[in-house]
Amino acid sequence: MDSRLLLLLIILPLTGGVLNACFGCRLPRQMRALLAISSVLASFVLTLICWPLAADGGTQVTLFTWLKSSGLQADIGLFFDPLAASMTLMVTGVASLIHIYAAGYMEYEEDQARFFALLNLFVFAMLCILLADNLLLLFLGWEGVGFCSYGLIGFWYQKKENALAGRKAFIVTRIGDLFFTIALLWLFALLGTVNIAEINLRATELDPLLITPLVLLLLGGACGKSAQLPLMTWLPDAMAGPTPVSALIHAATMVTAGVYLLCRLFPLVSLSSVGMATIACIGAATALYAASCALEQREIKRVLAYSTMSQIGYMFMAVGVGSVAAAINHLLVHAFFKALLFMGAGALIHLAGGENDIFKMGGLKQKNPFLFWLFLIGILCLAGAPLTGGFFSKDAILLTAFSRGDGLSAILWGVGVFTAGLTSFYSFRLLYLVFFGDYRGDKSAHHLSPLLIWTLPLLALLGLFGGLINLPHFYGGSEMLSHWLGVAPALELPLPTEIGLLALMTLFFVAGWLPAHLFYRKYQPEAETPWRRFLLQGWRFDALYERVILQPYRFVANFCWIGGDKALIDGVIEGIGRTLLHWGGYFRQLATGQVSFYLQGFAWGLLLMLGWLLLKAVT
Amino acid sequence: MTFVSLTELPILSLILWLPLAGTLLCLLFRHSNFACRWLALLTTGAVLVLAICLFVGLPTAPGWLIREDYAWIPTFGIRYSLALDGISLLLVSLTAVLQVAAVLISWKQKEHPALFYALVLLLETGIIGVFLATDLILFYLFWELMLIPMLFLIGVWGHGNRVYAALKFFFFTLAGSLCMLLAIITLYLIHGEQSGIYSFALESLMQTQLSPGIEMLLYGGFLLAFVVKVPLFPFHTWLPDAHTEAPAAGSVDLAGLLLKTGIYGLIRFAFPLFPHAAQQSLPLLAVLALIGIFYAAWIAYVQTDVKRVVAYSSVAHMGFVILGLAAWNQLAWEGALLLMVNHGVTTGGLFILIAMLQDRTGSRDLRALGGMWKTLPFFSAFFLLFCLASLGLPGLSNFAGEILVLLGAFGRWPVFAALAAAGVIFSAAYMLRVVQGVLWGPLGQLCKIGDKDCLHEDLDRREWLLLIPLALLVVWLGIYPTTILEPLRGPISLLLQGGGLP
Amino acid sequence: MATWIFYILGAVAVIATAMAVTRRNPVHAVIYLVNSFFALALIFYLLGAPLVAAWEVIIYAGAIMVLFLFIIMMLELSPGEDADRKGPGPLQWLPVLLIGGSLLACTLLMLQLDPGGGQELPHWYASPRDFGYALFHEYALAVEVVSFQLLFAAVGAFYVGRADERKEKMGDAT
Amino acid sequence: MIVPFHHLLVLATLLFLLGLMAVLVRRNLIMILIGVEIMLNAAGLVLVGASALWQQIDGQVLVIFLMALTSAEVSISLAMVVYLNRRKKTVDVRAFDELRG
Repeated sequence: MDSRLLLLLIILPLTGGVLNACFGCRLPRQMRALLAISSVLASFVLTLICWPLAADGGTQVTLFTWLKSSGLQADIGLFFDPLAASMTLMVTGVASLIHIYAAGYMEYEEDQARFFALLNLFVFAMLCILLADNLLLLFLGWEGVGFCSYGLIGFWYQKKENALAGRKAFIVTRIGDLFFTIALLWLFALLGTVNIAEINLRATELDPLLITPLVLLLLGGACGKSAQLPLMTWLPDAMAGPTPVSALIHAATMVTAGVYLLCRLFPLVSLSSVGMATIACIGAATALYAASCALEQREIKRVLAYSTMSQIGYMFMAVGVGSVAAAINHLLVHAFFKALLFMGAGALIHLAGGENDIFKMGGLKQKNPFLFWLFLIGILCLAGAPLTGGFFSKDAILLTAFSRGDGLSAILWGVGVFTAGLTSFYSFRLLYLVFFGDYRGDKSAHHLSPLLIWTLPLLALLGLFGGLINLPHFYGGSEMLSHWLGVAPALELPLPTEIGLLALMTLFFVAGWLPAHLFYRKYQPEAETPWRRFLLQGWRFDALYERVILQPYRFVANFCWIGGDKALIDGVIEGIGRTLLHWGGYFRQLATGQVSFYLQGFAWGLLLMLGWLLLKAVT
Repeated sequence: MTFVSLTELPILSLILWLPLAGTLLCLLFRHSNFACRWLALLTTGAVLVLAICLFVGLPTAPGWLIREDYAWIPTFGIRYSLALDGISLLLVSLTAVLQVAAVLISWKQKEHPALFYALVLLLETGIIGVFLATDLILFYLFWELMLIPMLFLIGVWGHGNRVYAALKFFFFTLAGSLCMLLAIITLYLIHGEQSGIYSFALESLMQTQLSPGIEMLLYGGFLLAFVVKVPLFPFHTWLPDAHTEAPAAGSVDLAGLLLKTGIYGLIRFAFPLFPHAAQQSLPLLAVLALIGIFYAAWIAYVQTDVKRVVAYSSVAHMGFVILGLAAWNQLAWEGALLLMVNHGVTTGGLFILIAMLQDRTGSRDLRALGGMWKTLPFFSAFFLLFCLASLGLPGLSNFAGEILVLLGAFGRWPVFAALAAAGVIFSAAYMLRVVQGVLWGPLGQLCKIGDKDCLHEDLDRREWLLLIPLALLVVWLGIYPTTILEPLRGPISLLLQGGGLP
Repeated sequence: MATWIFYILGAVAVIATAMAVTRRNPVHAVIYLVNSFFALALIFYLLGAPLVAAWEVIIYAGAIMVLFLFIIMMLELSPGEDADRKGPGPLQWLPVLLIGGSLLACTLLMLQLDPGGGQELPHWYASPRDFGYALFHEYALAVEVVSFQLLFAAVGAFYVGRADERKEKMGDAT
Repeated sequence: MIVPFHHLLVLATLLFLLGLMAVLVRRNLIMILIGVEIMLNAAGLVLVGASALWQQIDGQVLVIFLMALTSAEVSISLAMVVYLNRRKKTVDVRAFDELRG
């Protein structure tokens, strides 16, 4: 098979995006959506066709040299290996479905061309991240998704908050990118290459002392993109974007890029135990933090956003405890069911007449029972109901943590299990508030395009049975994904322990479900307590950052401008000018304008000359 | 046109004096607005064609590609010597491109159009002369020739506080360049005493043996002239004022070209002439560049005038360029020169767009603007593109240069490079603030008169013609910078190997 | 004999000039100056330059001074409204006298130091014929230049006057 | 043998200084011009004396040129005095201080 087919993978969405961007406004309405959908769908089909290329260590292909200078060689080159292949398949697949969904969702939108152009460009950039064979191209994708996310969050730009949310997302993720950039610079300085395969290969050559800071820098980059502590504040606000965007970018693909980066560079990352521990801790902390915030959110999409953050925390934890397979498995399954949930949420919002607040929904089960069942599947996956995809993938992560056996892993495991309980609780809270009881809103339902429903079942199936991808031996599976990725399979635990853990997980699932059932099956208005507000506002991190970072930043900026530029530099220079002017004032008085005064000057000059001549004559 | 036929013509003189001929013709036909306008366009267009011919026709070899050398004032050893290598070629091409843009953007010039175009063309001669001259007196002549048209462009056709800005610009650069003149003459005398041959030629003067103290002093004179023009912190305060008050063409030329002459002077004259002093000054340059990156980015963040934001962003970008030069290796230098060209295109484009914005709304105030995407989608798309390029989005032009600079600088000063990378975040902060203020949000107050939107006209044909090539250039330089890096490679390695001149 | 005449004429010239310089009334000043010029003309004659002496009388005393008189009368600068009615005070005189005195002292000192000093002026006579011959042979070009100069002066004087009239006309018109 | 050349020079210097003082001290434009005339005459005296000393005609020729130039100068400067007088209704130089800084 011609490996150059791979290049089409990224070129197709790019072409779709560029065409839509440049000529979209001249195309007929349906053409815009069709163009976008077909380019992504073609990419998906192409991934399937190219699948065999990923086997046997992968395939490398180069389009042209992008940046070449002494020692530096960055190509527009792709590297298609099992890890990239599985991610690519997921991204193109989910993206295709979401594009189709979006065609329905944005049916009446005026500025469709912009939307689809950005969406296609996003897929292009995401594929660049996944397929890049060097860190610079990966960085291109990395920033590209950041920009597309910016454009799409602020898609409805006429509301100021939306555009501000987009900007926040861009800048916060860019803070993470800074760390990534530094890591990139450092790696190049140390190894003289930016090629990912080579870096992984030669990682052992590096001074072990340097690896930990490098890994931490990479982690910083990953944290920004994947909304992990402490760079997570942008994700909830990013829900200001259209729902397909949330589903695609802020649930299934972009936010998992951080996880992917760590997996991609796992040979390097795994060399630093401190780094790995930090990754795991950040993951666990974020998982817990986000789950706690999700408990009290009022907007349906924000609940899902916090849950995404929490689930990505699990993935980080998986990478941190050393299981790439578990991380990727959870990533894939999560992508399916979270896309399902977001798209379902989008449909629900349409159904509730554009209402976001779950306390003003309710009773939507009667309005569309089919949607309820689909959403239920998503919720079950999220909550980790036994035998769903989400259960298996999450279980694998906790199992790995548990099996490591050291103190830190035990704590991580404990946090993970507790968070699973919280997850179960807020998932069912959402379900009950939205679907049960009576309709509490005052808006009438919008028309629901069939596209909005019929893209969901496929995702539901994938989510439900996603566990099969990497089913452990314990359940009679064969750990397909681990083999495909070529990583070590999970450790075998003794049977009683396995059963005990399984029981514990189920217990926590039920322990989360029961209170939700009790409190939220019948809707009661909740009193607002400071504690609730604290969680609702995400532990007030926004306010904290505002005070600790933004205000000083603005202060320094103003100080530099008014104190530095205006007062100091201009002051000094204008001061010199004024001094000269002042002294000039004295000299100016010499210019009396009187002819005789000037002539007198002449005469004195004459006298001087004569005197000088005389002096010379005398001596 | 083949290479041979190129070298047979005195093509450097042609490209240099063509704009001046345009100036004279413009003054001759000063009564016809139409004639002047087309004359200016034709002249700049012809220069562009010549530059493209050179760019395509010349090989990418190190060393001088074309030289012209005639005696001019033999008594003082002053020669009329022009020479072109990869670096000058690139900058001359950039000049040619941006001057066409400058003429097109001031197409509707109403006040004294003939004089305006004449000055713009005169400026072009000055800038091209700076990029071509290898005799120090000739260089100085063009260096000052650049100053005067710019002074009048700002002072006569500028906005509000134009006289203050023009004088500030004038005095800053003049103070610097007078120091350089002193240094040139001292160097000339020292060299003459040593060798018995009094000459202002760069090649000869490079042979001068200088004691370290004297070398540092003379280098200081050159450095001051160049860093003021660049401008490096803390000599930058003329730039925001000049940019803000200058007419569109003036801003384009200032940002796109005049700032580059400073960098060019550094690498062509200051560094090769005083290699030891240059090496000693590198840490200072790097520190100032770094301060400039942060300082300018911070200040840009609190500006409300779009032009001021872009002006301060220029200071920050030039900080990157200087940082690259201070790193003193192939990678960083290639990056610095690439960034220089990229910055010329993107910032030039931004100033053009701001001029269009001001034409339509009469304001550049971020607080009063907003929601342009609704009314001017095409304009806004271009604006967004150029802003993104300016904030260093990979795949667009500035990124390629910035990352090369950072990669190169990290090899020498890891901490500085890491800090400079942080500057990229700040650039995102202020650029997005501009985008936010201009494109997004509800329609600004200024854009409405009563209940009616006062802007309906998106880009017209002239503006499309102007923006599309620039936008293509931005994308092209972002994804295939090899076009520029190839011709730069040889000359840069020559320069780095000890101030090498061919 | 000639020596005595020279000293007398010199004294007359200096005194007349001093009177001319110090007069408040310009008319008086001009008259004193004419005196001084006559004395000078005689000295010229004494020094063997009869033609120059004649022209001194004709041009200076005759033409230029009369021109001055005309102007004084035309502008009605009678002493009554002379700008110098109070006369320059000591503040103006003092530095000028100082300069004058110093210059004089310097000159005298220099003359004292002149090695070839004390050369006597010989009796000598330049006939108008010789004079004319030199003027129109060796200095023909200079004569042309000077005549042009005179022409330009005439044009200039005319222009200054005319521009003035035009301005006045404009003033009348408005 | 008339007088020593130095005596003539002293006479010329005296005349010149008197003219100079007139120029410096007087405020009346006419008087200043008169001072200039005196100085020019002093110069002419030196020229004639020098001509006699070396028995060369050139000095006298120069005096002729001097006179011609003086008449040109006077005609223009008097025209300007008239002009200035019309402008400010005075011939006091203190009134003409437009060059004052």
